[in-house]
Amino acid sequence: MQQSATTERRHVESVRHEEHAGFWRTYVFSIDHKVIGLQYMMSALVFLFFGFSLMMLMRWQLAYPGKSIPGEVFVLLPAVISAATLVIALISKRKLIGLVGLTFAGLAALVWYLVSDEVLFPDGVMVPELYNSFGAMHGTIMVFLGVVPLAVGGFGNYVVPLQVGAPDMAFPRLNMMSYWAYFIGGVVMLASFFVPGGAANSGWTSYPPLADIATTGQTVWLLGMVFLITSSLLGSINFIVTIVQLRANGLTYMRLPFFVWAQFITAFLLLLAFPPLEAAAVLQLMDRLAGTSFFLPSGLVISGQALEVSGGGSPLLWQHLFWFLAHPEVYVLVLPAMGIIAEVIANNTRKPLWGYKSMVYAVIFLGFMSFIVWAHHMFMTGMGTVISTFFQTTTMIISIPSVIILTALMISLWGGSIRFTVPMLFALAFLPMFGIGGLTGLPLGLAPTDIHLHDTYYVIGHFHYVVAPGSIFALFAGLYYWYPKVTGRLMNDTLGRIHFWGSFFAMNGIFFPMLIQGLAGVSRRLWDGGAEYAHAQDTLYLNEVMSISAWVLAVFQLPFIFNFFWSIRKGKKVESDNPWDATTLEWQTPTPPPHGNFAMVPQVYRGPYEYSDPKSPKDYVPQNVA
Amino acid sequence: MQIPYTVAARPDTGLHNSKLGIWLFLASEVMLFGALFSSYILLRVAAPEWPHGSAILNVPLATLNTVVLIASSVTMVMSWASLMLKDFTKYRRYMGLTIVCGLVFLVVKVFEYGAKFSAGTFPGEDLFFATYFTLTGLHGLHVVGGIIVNTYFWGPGSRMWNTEPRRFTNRVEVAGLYWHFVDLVWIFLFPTLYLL
Amino acid sequence: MDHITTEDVKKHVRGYVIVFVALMALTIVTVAISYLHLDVTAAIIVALFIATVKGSLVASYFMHLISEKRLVYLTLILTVVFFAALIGGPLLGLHDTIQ
Amino acid sequence: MQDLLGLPIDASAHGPEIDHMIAIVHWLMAVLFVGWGSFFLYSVIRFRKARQSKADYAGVKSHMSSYLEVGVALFEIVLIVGFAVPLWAKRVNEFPPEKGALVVRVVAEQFAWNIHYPGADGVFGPTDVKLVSADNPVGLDRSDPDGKDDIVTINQLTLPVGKPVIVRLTSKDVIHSFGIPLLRVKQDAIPGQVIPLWFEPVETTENIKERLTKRYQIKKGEYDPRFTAMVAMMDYVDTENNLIAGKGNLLFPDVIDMLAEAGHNEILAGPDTPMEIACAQLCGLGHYRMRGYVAIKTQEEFEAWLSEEASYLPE
Ligand code: HEA
Ligand code: HEA
Ligand code: CUA
Ligand SMILES: [Cu+2]
Repeated sequence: MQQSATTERRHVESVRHEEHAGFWRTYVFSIDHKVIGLQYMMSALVFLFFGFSLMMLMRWQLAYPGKSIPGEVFVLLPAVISAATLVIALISKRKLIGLVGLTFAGLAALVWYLVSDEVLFPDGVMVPELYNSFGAMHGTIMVFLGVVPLAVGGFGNYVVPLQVGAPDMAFPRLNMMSYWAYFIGGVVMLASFFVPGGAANSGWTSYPPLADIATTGQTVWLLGMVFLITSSLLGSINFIVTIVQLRANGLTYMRLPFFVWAQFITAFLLLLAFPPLEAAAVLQLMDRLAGTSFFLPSGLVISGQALEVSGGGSPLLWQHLFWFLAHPEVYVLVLPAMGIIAEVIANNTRKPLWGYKSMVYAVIFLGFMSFIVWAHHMFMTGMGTVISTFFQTTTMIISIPSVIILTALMISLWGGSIRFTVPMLFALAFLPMFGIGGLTGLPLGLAPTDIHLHDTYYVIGHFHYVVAPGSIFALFAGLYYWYPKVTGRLMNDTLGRIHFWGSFFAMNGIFFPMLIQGLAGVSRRLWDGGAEYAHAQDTLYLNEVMSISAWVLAVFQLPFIFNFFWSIRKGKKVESDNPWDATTLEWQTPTPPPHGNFAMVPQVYRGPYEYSDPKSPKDYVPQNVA
Repeated sequence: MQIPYTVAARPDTGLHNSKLGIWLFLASEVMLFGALFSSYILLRVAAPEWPHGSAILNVPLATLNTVVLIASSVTMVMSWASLMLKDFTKYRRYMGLTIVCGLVFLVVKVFEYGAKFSAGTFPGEDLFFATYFTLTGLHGLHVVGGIIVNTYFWGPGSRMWNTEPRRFTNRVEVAGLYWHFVDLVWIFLFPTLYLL
Repeated sequence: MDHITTEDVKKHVRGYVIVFVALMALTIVTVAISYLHLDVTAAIIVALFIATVKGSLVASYFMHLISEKRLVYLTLILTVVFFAALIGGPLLGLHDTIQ
Repeated sequence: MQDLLGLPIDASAHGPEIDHMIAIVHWLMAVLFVGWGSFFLYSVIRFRKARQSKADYAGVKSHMSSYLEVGVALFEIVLIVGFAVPLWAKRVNEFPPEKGALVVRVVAEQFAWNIHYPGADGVFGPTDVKLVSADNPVGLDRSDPDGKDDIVTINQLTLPVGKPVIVRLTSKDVIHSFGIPLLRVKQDAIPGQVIPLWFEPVETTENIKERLTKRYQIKKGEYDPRFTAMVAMMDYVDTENNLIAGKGNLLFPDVIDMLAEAGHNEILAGPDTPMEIACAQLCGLGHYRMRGYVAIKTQEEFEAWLSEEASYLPE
């Protein structure tokens, strides 16, 4: 490897600099991919929790429409977490845990602020505007501030450079900027709760004309999105360059861990699908601020008053631009998850992934196809036969690579020697759960059946199965799996099992009834959960079932959160740098990996999952062992 | 270990990191402006009537701007070529010219906008002006960004020439790719907005 | 740009001047044609054709796309395909609605 | 399968085709899920570490899975070519002739459905945004001869049974979605666009009400919230034979209490308005209550209703 003496010198300086850098440089404005990864991870977890809190409040209204909310109970949860983390922080003397504790205190305060507001909760009952705004923010936060930053910004950042044998991301400063753009985007989104009229309330899809004429929160939402999009763009460029350029010697494309492949394709989706949404956001901002009417047709009458705009615009234009991003975005939510699952399954079955190559081709194909199925979200907008046939066909085609990947993962179990570790439990549960979510996508993808199911709870059930017991489970698997790499300690096993089983049943308790309600025809985004509709009556009792399951789910997150912080200092120490006996490169570094990761460029000799090779005495051969 | 291929090209791809990076960035920019073009086409096709740009916009000024921007592209690429020929003085001159051209472009734009505003025409006027202001405005922001980058490489950033000439040349090349792209976008904006 | 010699660069520079002249000429041609007031379709075709030629010149020579690496081509081809989808989809949607 | 899925009653001619297709897709899903699920469970149990201490490097060698994937693909092709495309084409291309059909305009607004009938002359009067006002929600020009006899109702869609209906759907403000679950109809109402849709109701709402009538246990002081949308489906009297709740009476909490007191621990109740227009697209704070009522009547009843409405028209 050629490198000029000057860069060498600069590098040495920067490493030395880093060592003396102190709190701010090391933890806040770090350019080390691992620190940035952790920053992403912590922020995303807090946002996930917040998105969940909004939903817990909403679920009260859905289960008991019009009944006064016991605000104290809902504040209790973040308050308890805050107190516990603060105690842990004091015991273990970790400033950062303290910071998280304070954040949770802030969340508790925010929840308290909201539920005790007489305008938002007159007599303790959530007003419909607030319900809509919570719904929109739940969707936005979960997708753009929770799952994607955790999966891509967090795990991607931490693990990808290690797995490709790179010292860092290709552009460390860009990486830092990407995190801070995300952070600002998140703060802007949170701030929108405090503007007049509250946060955005036109759904995470922000369809105009509704979003064009909505309260100020929508403008703030759009600004927040511009930051988040910028962050994703910077991140995706970084990932692609890192994977293409910084792969270790001998690490050919077909030797990349599947996780890296998943991140690679994800990065392309982010790179090419996000800009159209950015364009759409600019156009909607213009509509809202500069009085244009890109999305406003002529002759609108809003509450009996003719709208004073030039008109001529097209509401469907927004939908095209939005779904051009948002369909690929849903694969952004799930591809990294599949990547994590692949790692965990290979490691815990102690055998190579079955059909690795076909999985790689499938994921490439999936990524490509995901750009041309977007209008399956728009079947009910008045499509003719040609366009609907096109999009139905592509939608059915795209389900095939998913089936291939899932099938390969499942067949990988056959012949294995399965260790039921906590990450493996989550990974195993992922398979049938994603199966339900994916399969329920099929009737939605066929236009005639979508007539009955579109915009009902069936859709909500469909995608929550893929994102919650799907992606979120995969993310939990990843957290338990890579935790010892980051901290040098294992998370407590018993608490992990409690977390798993509780979450597994609670998740199904929330999301399966949604499918039943959806088939009965109950619309989504209803403030009263459909209480007034005759066709909803027979399935109304399920609202309470779902809500209680959601709160139970929340309670079962407590062992996880406690475990997560407690184990940083008190968890069982790992005996080696490679506690799971894994093959991929991230485990062949010291724990935690130092700045620069590897002492020298690793040489890779084999594929990613050489477990139980009969030619080898041990049951695994790391990629860098000759 | 330190980050490889920041200066030299990776043998199997033939690219150094920032070269690949900038092309990826430009790909995303293609999708950004592509989406806006797509919106423009859709709105125009659906509109019952659409004004003829040349009738309401100032074509001579825009032509001047086209010439200025194309010239700036040439000076930009010349500044890179000068670095390749190890002629730093020439580089400064060409880069300076590029910046000046960029500024001229903006000044002309300001006059154009000013004339429209003082005539009481704002983006809310109709869809034509909405697209006109949005597209040229966003393009203008890209020009501003380019000028900032170029100015940095003309001024403080050019110190790198003394320590790491190859790396600096690469940086200028990358900045140039961006600048040419901005020029390229204008080449399409000019006829679509002003002439059709 | 690893294996570029001084000679190559000098050759490039000559190329740039030629391209510059060509771009100027094409600019004048488009503007001139627009004063002819062709009918709309013809005008659009001509104008976009010239713009495409100009754009290709900039991309090929100033951005050295003509001698770029495979990876860059692949990325750009991918982008162009999706760009086409982005234009095609909504247009198809516009024309194929229930009447 | 249809019953298993809990699809609502189906009152349109094309509905069974959609239901049938939903059922077929769910069969496919069930087969895949159960098939793969069994494989999954078996593998997890059979290959647990306790039982299988050493993993098999090669794993499965057969090509079963490829055949299976091809099988899924073929099934999907059948779904598209055999069902989805023809069904959709029938919905959007094969409109019945307007002559034999009832044509209505539906204009959605925040948060109501304005239904516009052409009236006796069968021609819609012209409408204009400028004429929109509180008592002229669709902006109908009553001074035009075509508009004189037009009937406009709010949230009340009355239709004859057994006759195709063509709805010309639009919106005044934001996007709504005209969904009638019991007719298997859904179409977004998009401002600036008029989108037609059609269906043929095959059952009267009275009939449906009877079919949905069920026995419910009641107890004093315990109110099932479902009763808010229900009516008694026969006459109930107390011990002295005084009527407490006649057929069609709404079941308020005090009515339930009185019934329970009178010794009825079981009542027959059915939905008051079994068929509704449910707005399916988020359209603002009142989205949840943007509910319209559909009444499907016999041809005679329908005509009687029309002439009654016509009698209210301003002269
Ligand atoms: C991670 C996210 C994710 C994923 C992966 C998917 C995957 C799919 N989605 Fe989904 N979808 C969403 C997230 C996702 N979706 C969201 C968020 C929305 C709603 C947005 C909104 O309106 O707010 C949505 C909405 C949505 C719609 C619009 C519905 C409507 O509004 O009317 C449609 C329609 O075609 C659709 C289809 C599909 C299809 C065909 C797949 C396919 O890719 C699925 C392929 C997978 C399979 C076919 C499973 C294969 C597995 C097995 C066979 C194994 C079984 C295993 C065991 C038993 C162990 N989705
Ligand atoms: C990634 C996306 C995602 C995820 C994960 C979720 C997760 C959940 N969602 Fe969400 N949801 C959406 C995306 C998502 N949702 C979207 C896009 C919509 C549509 C919005 C719209 O209509 O516009 C929606 C709508 C939606 C609705 C319908 C509202 C309506 O239509 O009116 C409901 C109703 O119950 C719901 C419920 C839930 C529940 C109970 C969860 C639970 O699964 C939540 C589980 C969460 C956790 C388990 C959190 C774990 C995190 C921690 C425990 C933190 C730990 C912290 C530290 C260690 C620091 N969601
Ligand atoms: Cu109208 Cu929802
Ligand atoms: Cu989709």
